[in-house]
Order: sequence, then C-alpha cells, then structure tokens
Amino acid sequence: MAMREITTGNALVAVLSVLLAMFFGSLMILFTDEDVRYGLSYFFARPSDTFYYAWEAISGAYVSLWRGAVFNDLGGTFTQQIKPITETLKFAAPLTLAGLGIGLTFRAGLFNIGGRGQMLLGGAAAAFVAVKLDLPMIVHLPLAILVGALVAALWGGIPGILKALTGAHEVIVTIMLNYVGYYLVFYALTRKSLLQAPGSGNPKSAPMPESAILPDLLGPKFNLHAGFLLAVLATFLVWWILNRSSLGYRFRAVGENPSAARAAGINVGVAYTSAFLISGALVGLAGVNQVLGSVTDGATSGLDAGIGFDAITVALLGRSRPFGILAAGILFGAFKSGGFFMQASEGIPVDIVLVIQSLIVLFLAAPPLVKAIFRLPTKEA
Amino acid sequence: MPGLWKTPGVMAAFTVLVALLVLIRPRSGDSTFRWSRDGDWFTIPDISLPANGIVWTAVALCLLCTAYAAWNARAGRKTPLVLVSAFAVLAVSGFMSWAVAGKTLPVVGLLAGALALAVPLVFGALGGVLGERAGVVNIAIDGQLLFGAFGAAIAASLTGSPWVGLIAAMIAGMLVALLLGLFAITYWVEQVIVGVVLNVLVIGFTSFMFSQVLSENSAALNNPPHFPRLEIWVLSGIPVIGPIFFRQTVLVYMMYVAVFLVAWALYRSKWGLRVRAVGEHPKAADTVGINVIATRYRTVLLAGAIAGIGGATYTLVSVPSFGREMTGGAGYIALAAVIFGKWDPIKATLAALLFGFASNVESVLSVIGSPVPSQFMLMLPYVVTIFAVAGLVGNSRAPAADGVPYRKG
Amino acid sequence: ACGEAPAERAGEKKSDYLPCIVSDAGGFDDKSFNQLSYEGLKDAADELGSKYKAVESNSENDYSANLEGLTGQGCDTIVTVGFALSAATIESAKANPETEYVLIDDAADADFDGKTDAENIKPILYDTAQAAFLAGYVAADYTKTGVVGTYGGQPFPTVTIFMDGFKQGVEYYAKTKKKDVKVVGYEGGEKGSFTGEFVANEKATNTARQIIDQNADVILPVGGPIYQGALTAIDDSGKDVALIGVDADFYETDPKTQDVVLTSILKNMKTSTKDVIVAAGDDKFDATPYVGTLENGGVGLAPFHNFESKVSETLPDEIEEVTAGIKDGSIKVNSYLAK
Amino acid sequence: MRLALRDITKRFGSLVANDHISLTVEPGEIHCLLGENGAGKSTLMNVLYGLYQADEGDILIDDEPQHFKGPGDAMAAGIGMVHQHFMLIPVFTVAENVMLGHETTGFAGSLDLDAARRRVREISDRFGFQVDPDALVEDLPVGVQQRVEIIKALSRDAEVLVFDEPTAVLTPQETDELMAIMRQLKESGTGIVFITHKLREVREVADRITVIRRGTVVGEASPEASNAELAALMVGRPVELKVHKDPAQPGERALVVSDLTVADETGHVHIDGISFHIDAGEILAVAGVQGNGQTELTEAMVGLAPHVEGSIKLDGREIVGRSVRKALEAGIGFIPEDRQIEGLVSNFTIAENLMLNRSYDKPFVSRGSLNLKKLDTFAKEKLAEYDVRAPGVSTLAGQLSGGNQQKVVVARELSRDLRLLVAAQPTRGVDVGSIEFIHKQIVAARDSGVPVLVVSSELDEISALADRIMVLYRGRVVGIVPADTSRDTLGLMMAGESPEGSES
Ligand SMILES: Nc1ncnc2c1ncn2[C@@H]1O[C@H](COP(=O)(O)OP(=O)(O)OP(=O)(O)O)[C@@H](O)[C@H]1O
Ligand SMILES: Nc1ncnc2c1ncn2[C@@H]1O[C@H](COP(=O)(O)OP(=O)(O)OP(=O)(O)O)[C@@H](O)[C@H]1O
Ligand SMILES: [Mg+2]
Ligand SMILES: [Mg+2]
Repeated sequence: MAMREITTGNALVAVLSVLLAMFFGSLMILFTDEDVRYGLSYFFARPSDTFYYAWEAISGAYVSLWRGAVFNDLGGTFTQQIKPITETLKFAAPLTLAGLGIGLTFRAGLFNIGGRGQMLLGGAAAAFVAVKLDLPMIVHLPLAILVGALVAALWGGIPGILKALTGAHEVIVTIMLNYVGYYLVFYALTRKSLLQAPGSGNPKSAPMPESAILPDLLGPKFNLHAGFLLAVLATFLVWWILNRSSLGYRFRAVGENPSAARAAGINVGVAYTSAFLISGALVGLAGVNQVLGSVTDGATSGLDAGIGFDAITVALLGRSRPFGILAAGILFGAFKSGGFFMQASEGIPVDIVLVIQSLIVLFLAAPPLVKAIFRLPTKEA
Repeated sequence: MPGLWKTPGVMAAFTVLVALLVLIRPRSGDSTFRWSRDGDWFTIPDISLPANGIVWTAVALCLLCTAYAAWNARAGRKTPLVLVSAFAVLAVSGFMSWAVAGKTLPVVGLLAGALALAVPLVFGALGGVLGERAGVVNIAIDGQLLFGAFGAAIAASLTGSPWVGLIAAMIAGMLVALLLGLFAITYWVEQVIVGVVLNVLVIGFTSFMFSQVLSENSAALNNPPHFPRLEIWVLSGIPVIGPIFFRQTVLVYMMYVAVFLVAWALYRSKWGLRVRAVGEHPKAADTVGINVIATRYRTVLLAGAIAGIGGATYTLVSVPSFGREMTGGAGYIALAAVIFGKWDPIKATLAALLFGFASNVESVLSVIGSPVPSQFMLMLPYVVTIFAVAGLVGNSRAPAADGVPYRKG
Repeated sequence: ACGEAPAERAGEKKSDYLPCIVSDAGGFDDKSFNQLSYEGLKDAADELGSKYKAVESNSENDYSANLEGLTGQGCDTIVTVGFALSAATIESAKANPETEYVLIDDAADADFDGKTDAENIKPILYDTAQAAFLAGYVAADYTKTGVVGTYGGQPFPTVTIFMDGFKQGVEYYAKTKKKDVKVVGYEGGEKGSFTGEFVANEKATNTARQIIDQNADVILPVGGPIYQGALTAIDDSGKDVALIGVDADFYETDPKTQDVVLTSILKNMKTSTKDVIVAAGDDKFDATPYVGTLENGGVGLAPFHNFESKVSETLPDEIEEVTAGIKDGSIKVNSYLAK
Repeated sequence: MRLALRDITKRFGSLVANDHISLTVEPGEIHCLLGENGAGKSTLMNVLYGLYQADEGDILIDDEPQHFKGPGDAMAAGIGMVHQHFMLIPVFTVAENVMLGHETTGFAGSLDLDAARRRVREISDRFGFQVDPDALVEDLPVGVQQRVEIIKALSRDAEVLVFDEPTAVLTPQETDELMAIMRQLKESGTGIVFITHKLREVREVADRITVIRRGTVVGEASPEASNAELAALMVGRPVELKVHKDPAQPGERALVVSDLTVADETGHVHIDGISFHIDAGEILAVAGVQGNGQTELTEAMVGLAPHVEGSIKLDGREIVGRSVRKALEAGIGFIPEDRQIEGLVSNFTIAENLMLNRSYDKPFVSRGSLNLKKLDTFAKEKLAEYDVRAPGVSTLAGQLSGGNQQKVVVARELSRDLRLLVAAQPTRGVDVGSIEFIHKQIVAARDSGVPVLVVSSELDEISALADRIMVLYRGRVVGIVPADTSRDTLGLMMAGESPEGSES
C-alpha cells in the first residue's frame, strides 16, 4: 500500500487545526480543573468567579506550555529565559531521528511499528560499547554511535528480510520484535557480563563515561547536546537518499507501485530489506541519542521512552518528507518540553499533550473538516 | 521455489531447538501432566513419564514430520495443515516435558488460562476483521479496547451493574469507531494515520481522566463490580473440556457466540455479502445500488462495539479497576491476529488463541519454575508468532479495497 | 451549583514552604510506593499548612525534565520516588545545593563509595526482607496445602527483596518446624514468575491463577496494582486462598481485600515521607540516610484483622519471637540491604 | 421505454467532461457512441446510470424527468450497464455477483444462493451462455466475466442496456456472439447504448451513431459511413488506419525459445512446452484469447514469471533463470499488459517514470546518485518525440489519459538499445490517433533490426503489425501462420482448432 500524502491545505488550515486541538484541550482542562469546579458549585450566585477560574486555568496552561517550550519570561537570567527552546530541540532530536527512520519505510510502502525495539537495541549496543571499552573520545564516541546504529540496523533488517524471503507481514513482525527486543535488553541489563552496572542489583547499566557522551552544543548551562546535530545531519542525509540517490528512487518506486518496480527490474525484496536496514539504523540513532546524550546516567529497558511510537505520529505529521519530519519533530519536542513545565507549574498532567498532538495530526489531515467547522469556503475539488 | 520450503525450514529449526535444549540441559525426573480439576464427573489420573524419554521421542517424531514435509516440498507440494498441527503438538509437548521435569503441569489450567488471556484479543481481532472486510483498516483496535475498558469501569462503578458497564464499553468502542469512520470514510484521511493517532488520543484522554478524575474518586468511579464465573450446567462437568470452556464468565460465552455469528453472517448473510463487496470493490457495490459509505460506517461501528466488549474484559473480568494504558498494546497483538488469520474471523480467533496459549505457557512455566530465565520466557509468545507468520502464513491477501477510501466522482 | 458565594475560599495556604514530589513511571496511582509517598507528602503539607506540587513521570526521559521543572517552581524539598530517579536526583541535587532532596528506595550512591553522592539528598530505604520474612513465617504456618506462592511485576531488587524475605521466612519455618512447605513462583535471584509490568491486567490475574493451580493457598503479589489480579483469581477459584499485601495494610487501603487479606508487609513510606517533610518544613532537614527495619519500625507486619481467628493461637507469640530474633541478629535475613 | 438525455453537462473541477450533450435511445435500437479517449463517453453513461450527478440537464424516461440519486434508482428505472472496467467482485462466485444488491434472503437474512443460481442458469440458457453459477469470478476468462456482467444487468430486467467498451477484451468469436446477443436483445425491445473504439463493430450493429469530441456532440453519422470518415470525425483530423510498413527484412535468428514451460505459484501450468523463434527485424504477433498463456509468456521473457523451465536464448545467451534486471540489461524492452499495474508508477512524474528500468546505472545514475539534469533533458526530448500530451515532464503519470500513459511506456522502452522488444497489448483501450502512433513506433523498431514479440487480443492489431502470427490456446501453440491469414481462420485457431498448412 502506498502512503498517500496527507493533503494538507494552506497555512490557515494549519493554524486553525492547532487552534481547534487546543480548544478541545481547553475543554478537558476546564472540566477537570478544581478551581473551575469550585466556581461552578456556586455558579448562579457569582458566575464571574467561574469564568475567572476558567480563564485562569486555560490561559495558565497554555502560557506555561509556551514558557516551557519556547521562552520563559519569568526566568531570572537570560540563560534561564531561553533555556526552554534549547530543551525543545533536545527533545526534538530523538523524535526526528526515529521519525526519519519510520518515514523512510513509509516511503518504501512499509510500516515500521518496531521503533521501540530498534531504539532499545541501538541504545543498549551503544551503551555496551560506551561502558565496556576505555578509549579516547575521538574513537570512543563515534564507535559507540556506529555500533548502536549498526546493531539497530541489523535488528531493523529482520522484518525486511523476512518479508522479502517469506512474505511475512512487516506489521506483525515489527510489533512482535518490540517485545522481543525489550526482553533481550532487559535480560542484558540483569547480567553483569553484559550491561548491568557492577555493584548494583538494578537492571541498569553504569553511567556513560565522559569519552562516549555526546558533547553539549551550548555549554554546560544547557542540556542541548550534539544529538540534535545528528538529527539535522540525518535529515539532510535522508533527503539525499530519497530524492537524489538511486537507492531512494527505488524505495519510492517500490513504495508507490511494487509490481511496476518489479517489472522494471528493481529487486523489490532487496529494496524492502535495505529500507528496513536504514530505517533501523536511524531509529537506533534515536536510542543512541538517548543513552549517550539525553539520559547519560545509564541505560535501562525504558530508554526508548515511548519515542518509538511517538515517531510514527511525527513521521505522519511530517508527511514522510525529511524536512517535514524535522519540523514535526521540533513541534512535538516543544510540546514535550512545554508539557513538563505545564505539569510542574499548573499541575495539569502531561497526558493532555498527547490529546492535543493527536488532534492536530487528525485535523491537519482533514482540511475539509476544519474548513467546515469554521465555515470557510471549500474550493471545488 | 522458496515458498514451499518455508514450512519445512521452520519445522527443522524448531526440531533442532528442542533437541538442543535436551542436549545442553538434559533433565532428570518425571514430567507429570495433570488433567483433572475439582467438579469433574470423573477424574482422569495424572500421567507421569520420564522427561528425557518424552523429549527424545518428540524430537524423533518431529524429525519424521520435518522429513515428510521436506519430501513434500521437493515434490512441489505444500505441507498439509494436519502435519503442521501434529508437528506443533509434538514440539510443544516435547518442550513442556523438558521444562516441567520433576514437576506437575496442570494441563487444564494451562488451556483454560490460554483461553482467558485470548478473550480481549479475540474480540479485538473480530472487530479488526469486520472493519477491514468492509475496507477500513483498523489500527485503532487498541484504542477501542482501552476506551472500552475505561467506559466499562466508570459505568459499572456508577451503577453497580457489570451489564451496564458492558453496554458502556460497547458504546465507548463505537465512539472511537465513529471517529475512525469520520476521518477515514468521510474525510479520506490515510487510515493508518487515523488508527495510530486515535490510539494515542485514547491513551492521552484516558490517562488524563485517570489522574485528574478517577484516582481522586476511585471508590465511586473506579470500583466496578465484576462478572462472576458461570458454570454451564452439565457441560462444565466434562473432564478437561468442561473446566476449560464451560467454567468461564459470561463474556467468554459471548465470545463463542460472537465468533460464530460474525463468521456466519460474514459468509452466509445478505449483510455479510454486502460488507465483503464493499471491502473488495466498493465501486462495483455502488453500481448495484449498495450505499458504500453507509455500509462502511455501520460495519465499523459494529466492529467498534465488538472491540469494546473486549475492552470490558479488562475491567469487568480480569481486574477490579481501570489502570493507565492497561491494555498494554493488546490491540496491536489483535491486529497481528487479524493479519495472521488472513482476515477471516475463525482463523483470526485461532491466531489469538495461539497467542494466548504461548503467553500462558510462559505464565505456567514461570510459576512452577522453569530452567529458562524469565525474560526469555516472556519473549516466547512473540517469538512463536514471528516464526508462525514467517513459516506458515507468508503472503496473505487483504481485502482488495482495504484502506482505500471510496470517493464518488 | 447554586450555593452561596463564599467570601473567601476555604483552605487558603499559609506557609510559604513548598514541598514537591516526582513519581517514577508508575505514577501516583500505583497503589505502591509512589502513591504512599505522595500521600505522606500531602499529609505533611496539610499539617504545615503549605501548598505542594506533584508531578508524574511517564518515562525515564521525564525525570530530569520534571526535576528541572520543579526547581524552577521554587520547591524547597523534592521527594523523588524510586531507584530509577536516583541519577536524575543526584544531578539535580548537585546543581541546586540549596534545595533539599528525599530519595525513596535508593541510596543515591552512583559511585558505590558507600556514601550519598550529594549532601542535600536524604536516601530512604527499607529492608523489607525482614518484614517479608515474618510474612513467610505466617504463610507457612497458615497454609493447609503446604504450598504458598508469590509473583512480582518485574525482577527489580525492590521487588525481589519481598519475595526473597518471604521465601526465607517459609524455609525458616519449614526447618524449625520440620514441616514440608513449598514456595512456588520464586526461586531466588531473578528466577520466578513476573508479569512483566506493574499493571493490573489479565496477565496478573492469570499468573495468580496458575499459582492457585499449583495448590497454593497463600499468595504474595509484589508490584503495585498487580495484586488486583490475585483478587479476581482468588474469587474465581472458589477456594480458600489468602492474600498477603505489600507496602501498606491492604485491609485499610483497599476494602475489597478485607475478606482475603491474611496480613500485609508494611513499608512505612507514608509515615517516613511525612516525618521527613514535616521536619524539613520546620527547617530541621537531616540528610542522614534512613533504612527502615523491624528495629526502627520502618517495616513491619500488619495485624491479621479478619484472620485473627483463623491463624493458629500460638502464631502471634511465635512472630514476636522471630521478630526479636531478627532484631538481635540471631536470625539472619539476607537482602541487598543487609550488611 | 424511451430514454432521453437532455443537455447533460458534467464538470470535474475546471474540466468540462460533458458539455450540453443530448441523446435519445429508442426501444429496440442500438445507439453507438464514438469518441477518442477522454471524449466523455463513460462520463455521460455514468451520469445516466446515477453514478455521477449531472451539473445541468435532465434524464427523461418516456418524457418523465428522473432524479437518480444513485445506481439503485437507475436500476429500478430499468437501466442496466456493463461497465468499461468490470464491476465484478473477483473473490465472489458468479451467483453472488449476480445477486449482490438485490439478494433474496431466507431465515435471519441468510442468503438464498439457490435462487440466485437458478436465476443465473435461467438467463444463461436464454442466451446460450455457459456460465457456472458457483465459479469464482477471478478464475473465469474475461469473455465469461463479461457474460456475467450481462447476466447481472438482465437479472434486473433492464430495458435500456449500456455497454461501455465491452469488446476491448473479447476474441473475434466472442465479439460476434456479443453482437448476436445485442441483436437478440434489440429484437425483444431493449434499447442499447454501445460504446467501442472498433469501427468495424459499429458499422455492424449500429442503428444510429453519435460522435463525441472533447465533451460535445460533434455530429451523427450513418452506419454506412466508412471507417476513415468515422475516424476523422472522432479525432478531428484524417487518420491513417492501416500502418504502412515495408515487408520485413529478417536478419539472423535472434530469439530462440525451446520447450518453454511456465507455471504459477500454485503449480498451475500456463505455458506448456512451446517452441518458436524470431529473427532480427521481424515481428511475431501472438494471438489468442486472454487467459491462454500470453501474459505468462511475456512475463517469462523478462524473468518475471516464478517457475520457468526450458530455454529462451537471445543472441545465443540464456535468459531463463536470470533476474528481471539481467534480462532487461540483456537488451529486452518490455511493454507490459497493464500500464497502470506494471507499466507506470502513477505517483511519479513522467520524467521519473522514464528512468524506471534504468535506476541502477548510467545514463541517469552515477555512483548511486541521480543525474536529474540528464533525466530532465531526456524526458523533454521524449515528450516531444512521442507526442505525449502533458503540461510538462513533471506532470504525474497518473494524471495522463490512457493513450498518453501508454506513450510514456512505449517511449521508455524504445529509448534503450534494444535486442528484443516484448509488447503486450500495446494499444489496449487507446484511441485511434494514439494507436496509429504507437504502431508506427513498433514498426520502426522492427525496421531498425530489433526482433519484436507482440501480444494482442485485437485481431486488427495483429494483422496490422505481424510478419508472422502465432496463435496460443491453453498454453500451447496452435499454429504459426503468415500475416495474411484470414480473420476467420485466426478466429478458429484462437478457439483451439489447428489450421491446415501452419508451421508449428
Ligand atoms: N472522476 C473523474 N474526475 C475528474 N475527471 C474525470 C473523471 N472521470 C473522467 N474525467 C475526465 O473526463 C473526461 C472524460 O472521461 P471519460 O472517461 O468519460 O472518457 P471516455 O470518453 O470514456 O474515454 P475512453 O474512450 O478512453 O473510455 C476525461 O478526459 C477526464 O479528464
Ligand atoms: N479521479 C480523477 N481525478 C482526476 N483525473 C482523473 C480521475 N479519474 C480519471 N482521471 C483522468 O481522466 C483521464 C482519462 O481517464 P480514463 O480512465 O477515461 O482514461 P482512458 O483514456 O479511458 O484510459 P482507459 O481506457 O485505460 O481507461 C485521465 O487524464 C485521467 O488522469
Ligand atoms: Mg470510457
Ligand atoms: Mg478507455
């Protein structure tokens, strides 16, 4: 099945989609906000209180979302004020990397639901190289990254090979491999000979040594690390692969019409396998980014942090186009970063961010619905 | 002709695997299989056999099966399903005997548990089969299960009646299905997108509500009564069969009915003919006066209701309260069962049961103590599924118009 | 919705001390350490008349982000729950030396030098094996079938410490009383039955069912909400199977368990958290590590409640004896915390 | 019943597919619709059948205006249609297909399949069809599928029947039978609208002819008009109906096929031990009813068929057992049977489609990277050379009309240095203007010394192109005969009867 493009409308529809999604988010905040409910308890005696509380709740939520994601005007120093945007980029890096991997398979007509497993394997492999070897940084870091990507590529290649050889449906295989990968990594984390930190009984590896940590981009005051650079580089690379390389041309041909590709001499099985290999490597880099960049105090079986699944949405929102995915990754990164701030300052559970994100993707994909809601004229199809 | 060699290949792999187990870790002692439970009409005695003996016998028989399958493949024939089934039973028996050496395996508990674990998967898979047969890819099964569980918990807690909870679960499943329909059928949004995103939406919504509303009032809102176990008169007393199939909750009986009804209606009724027509070739259906859009909506809603029942099993049968993301991705497993079962209600049910069985082998063995580390045991159902899909199913054909929105000129 | 408009909102906070808490991925409704610590913090805040902030983590990505969010909110004391937050807590503590940290269930000792890595962290640990040992003894005494069972969420040390202590208790009983009592579901180390998640689901129910199928008539589920699965399994089995609770006294925290709960292994997180926070609110924060034991009452065994009449008459006294033995070291209970 | 369309206008966005078209169909009349690809014939019929709603104009039945909301209403009013692309569900049986939409049911909505079977037999008997009601439609040859379509329409008691290009996929015999059926229907008072690109058929059955060009009626023609007149009216310019070609100048023996056997995944044998050869500069045309192994033969030639035994030697080199890529690199050009499925990637631009079989190496790829400039120049050249009517080289292939899509495929295949051209149904569904062009290109390839294998179910095309004709029946060669063999003989051969004096 070829991925059809989400036919996004113009910028107006995009803005309206975001507004609509935030509107539904507001409703959820309203109905669950303690102050608002308190105000409602004497609504008829003094309705203005309810409205006041409602406004407080909603504006508080979105203002804090903004402060956590972009610019915190309350921050004491300039560093503190602009820190949120760097946090956004930090969160965007793994989402983009994994989104690129998943988007690439979409373009080849494949569904990669196996992001979780690929991230885990990539992250664990990188962690293994990082904690078991003692090398100078110039060798250690690239080696750890490379091994992580390689192991994840091999792991990610399994569904491709199985599909090419036996026709096994990649959706099933990737879903199953998520669990298998999880338990494999878990097992490694309980063995001192593999990953478990010496002297500890917890399923966690030792912290990453300095020589294998992705360097900070903006100095120690910010958490933004070179993983983001990796993501940007990967975006260009994937763009080149898809649009300028013969391999990518074949991916797209196979993705759009496998029969025609086959009849034109393209080896469909090889295309599937290589698409999954590259995809696995990219998603694996997201795992590497986590272990060597964002959470360097040791790999655990939760290192994927749900990014493997979030990345599907990122790839979809980015319409499987590399730069679209980068943009979607940054948007979702902003929601993540802002979500934490919002939870800390307003006590609104971050889960609401999931709701808003998914609504944005849905509305963006259905411009006629958005136009109908806002009674905009629809162009004759 | 790699296609024909797949099955013998996988059989060989499994035979070697079982043989390796005994070679590397030979077991001593007898393996005991227990067949009876309290309440049976009569008791079948436990069977005890020397573990190593059974394993080697099983390996030998597996080898024979594999050889026969290979001979078949050489002659250009497909491996007959009977042989595959026989092989599976042999390989499983061999492995189990090895694992339970010196201990007792409660066979009835193993199978009854397998059935129980499969219930939400079966309902989810039925919903998936229905939707896809009508041409709407349903990745949102997980969302429907989760929302069903959520709705059931709240409604049953508020009213004190599990039946109301069940209805609420169906409505909840239908709500998710309605969104799926709205975006996939009416607005032609790529159905995989809608499905994936709806799952996230439901997770976000239920988790939000759980922490904001449910956990503060858990006594009133998240304290559902549960369906009791119902023994079916007479039938429940049949040894082995009775305790497995007829000492279950009403939802399991509903599952039997649902599987039968869906299978019958899909292939034998006017409704089913139209559903399949719409999923295979909507334009053709349109040209004979069938309302494609309405048919798809109706089917997707029904599918949602069925998946919703599956969700109800979480909060009205398994555990007495709703929990964050409590389906644990079961909807994705159900989706795998749909594909594995080649979009057929009966086969998808069998696939779900296979999965339930593999999961329960893990549970049972970990309880009685097995020589394998727990992580590897936990992997078992997933690995088995991969092997089964790669070795036995291979290319399967979805309904022709699956995932393709219908646009009129 | 038509009450009088109040002149002033009730319960306005007076103190400007701000205690905060971060959960691990289990969330505050895990019916386990997150929830108990959270309740302890809430009680402390009520007592101090202060506000508080609580944030949940959904993944390990969230720990340092949440901690950063809270320090940004001006928290005075931050409780972090679970070994998973250990590294993030140390990092945050080093970066914010003014803020006080309380780390539950971990020693905050990433360099394994036996000392807390930052001076402003108070680690709170519980040698639950001691209390579980007692529970094992009780179970062994109570069982009629000679089989007792346990299962866990995942083989984390904080989980297996219960199972380990329980097993030792049963074995101690079997040895001293020369009776044959068997533990199913745990063999030591990481070998045993684990549901794979800390979630109440069919898997939890089914695991309990399999344990009952092995003839066990006492079950100890360890791992937040997974005990709810055991409730269903016990109910369905139609047999007389007793449940042993963990963390808090189930008889009180979950009334649904009252008919089946034999006793509970107490891990007094609620009280210890509350005490620490109240002290910190009075400017008496003390970073000395705390290890809950039978000796200091940090762990213990809950009353038998409904089962008082069902346990043997001599049992309470025997438990006293064993408790004394553990306290004075004459009975050794092994665990990763026992030095 | 008398059917009239009055001033029907139908727009697709800015495109006016039907522009105030009026048309009447009297009872017992065969009314032919002629027009180029994309003239608007199918659109008009879809409006009549309720599939599309007209933007303007009325449909009148016995002077009563009708308001069809969907095909259901049209069928209820007595209109039946056999669609250009079959509207059958491949995985259903004949009976299920026929009953779909007006099922008779028994207990609890269960299907009464027996009633449907009886109905199928009844209608089959009336027209002398031999259709097994329990056969799966996907297993049936196209000719039979078409009969199922007719049975479907008749089972609803249609009084006006629309046939949209029904003969495109039929053998001459089947076509003749269809004509007979149409006449039989006409006798019984049914009004018929008949759409075809084959002028011979038009003149044979038509009572009236309406010609449509670019959405408007450009005139009526009498059934006596000559082919050339009709063609000129359709296209708007004179058309050469016969390809001018010089006699073949066969060179050395380029392709030798011996004992070729082709089976599919399920082991079913489609080509059963056939042998033949083609010389350089010669066109061997393969005739036969669809489903007799032509598709499998062409697929085997390029390595697409799964199970192939025997030998295919091109310039002395063995092709069997090689990958598609190797076969293509050996110099085989391949125009596949279905351009939508195997010929083009419809979401690719014309330019991208032009490099589909050259994605591994020069001229468009060097060291793994695309040379877009070269591709662009090349595509522009081909667009002009092959007269592809498109806004530009970056137009998506799927947006082209069938004829233009086919030209893109032909351009791609003929623009390499070929050692062999395999063309399957090179002009299926393509209008007369484009047919003329494509035929010229194929003949030009031959004249440059390339051996050509053409497969066509179209006898006119076979005669126009062939230097020799090979007829396939049930996977075997019935005979290889000279190009001037008569239609009747060929028709008999296609039904499996060996003629006298054929080489084989
Ligand atoms: N669904 C549609 N959407 C947009 N445009 C369409 C659609 N269907 C047809 N058209 C346009 O209407 C024109 C008429 O198409 P139609 O299918 O009626 O041609 P036709 O005369 O049947 O051609 P042919 O002989 O090739 O079958 C086409 O050129 C096409 O551009
Ligand atoms: N839904 C659509 N939207 C836009 N254009 C369409 C649509 N459907 C068909 N077309 C256009 O209609 C034109 C002709 O369509 P049509 O299918 O009638 O072609 P054709 O020449 O009849 O080919 P064939 O005989 O193989 O069907 C093409 O330009 C095609 O791209
Ligand atoms: Mg047409
Ligand atoms: Mg056409």
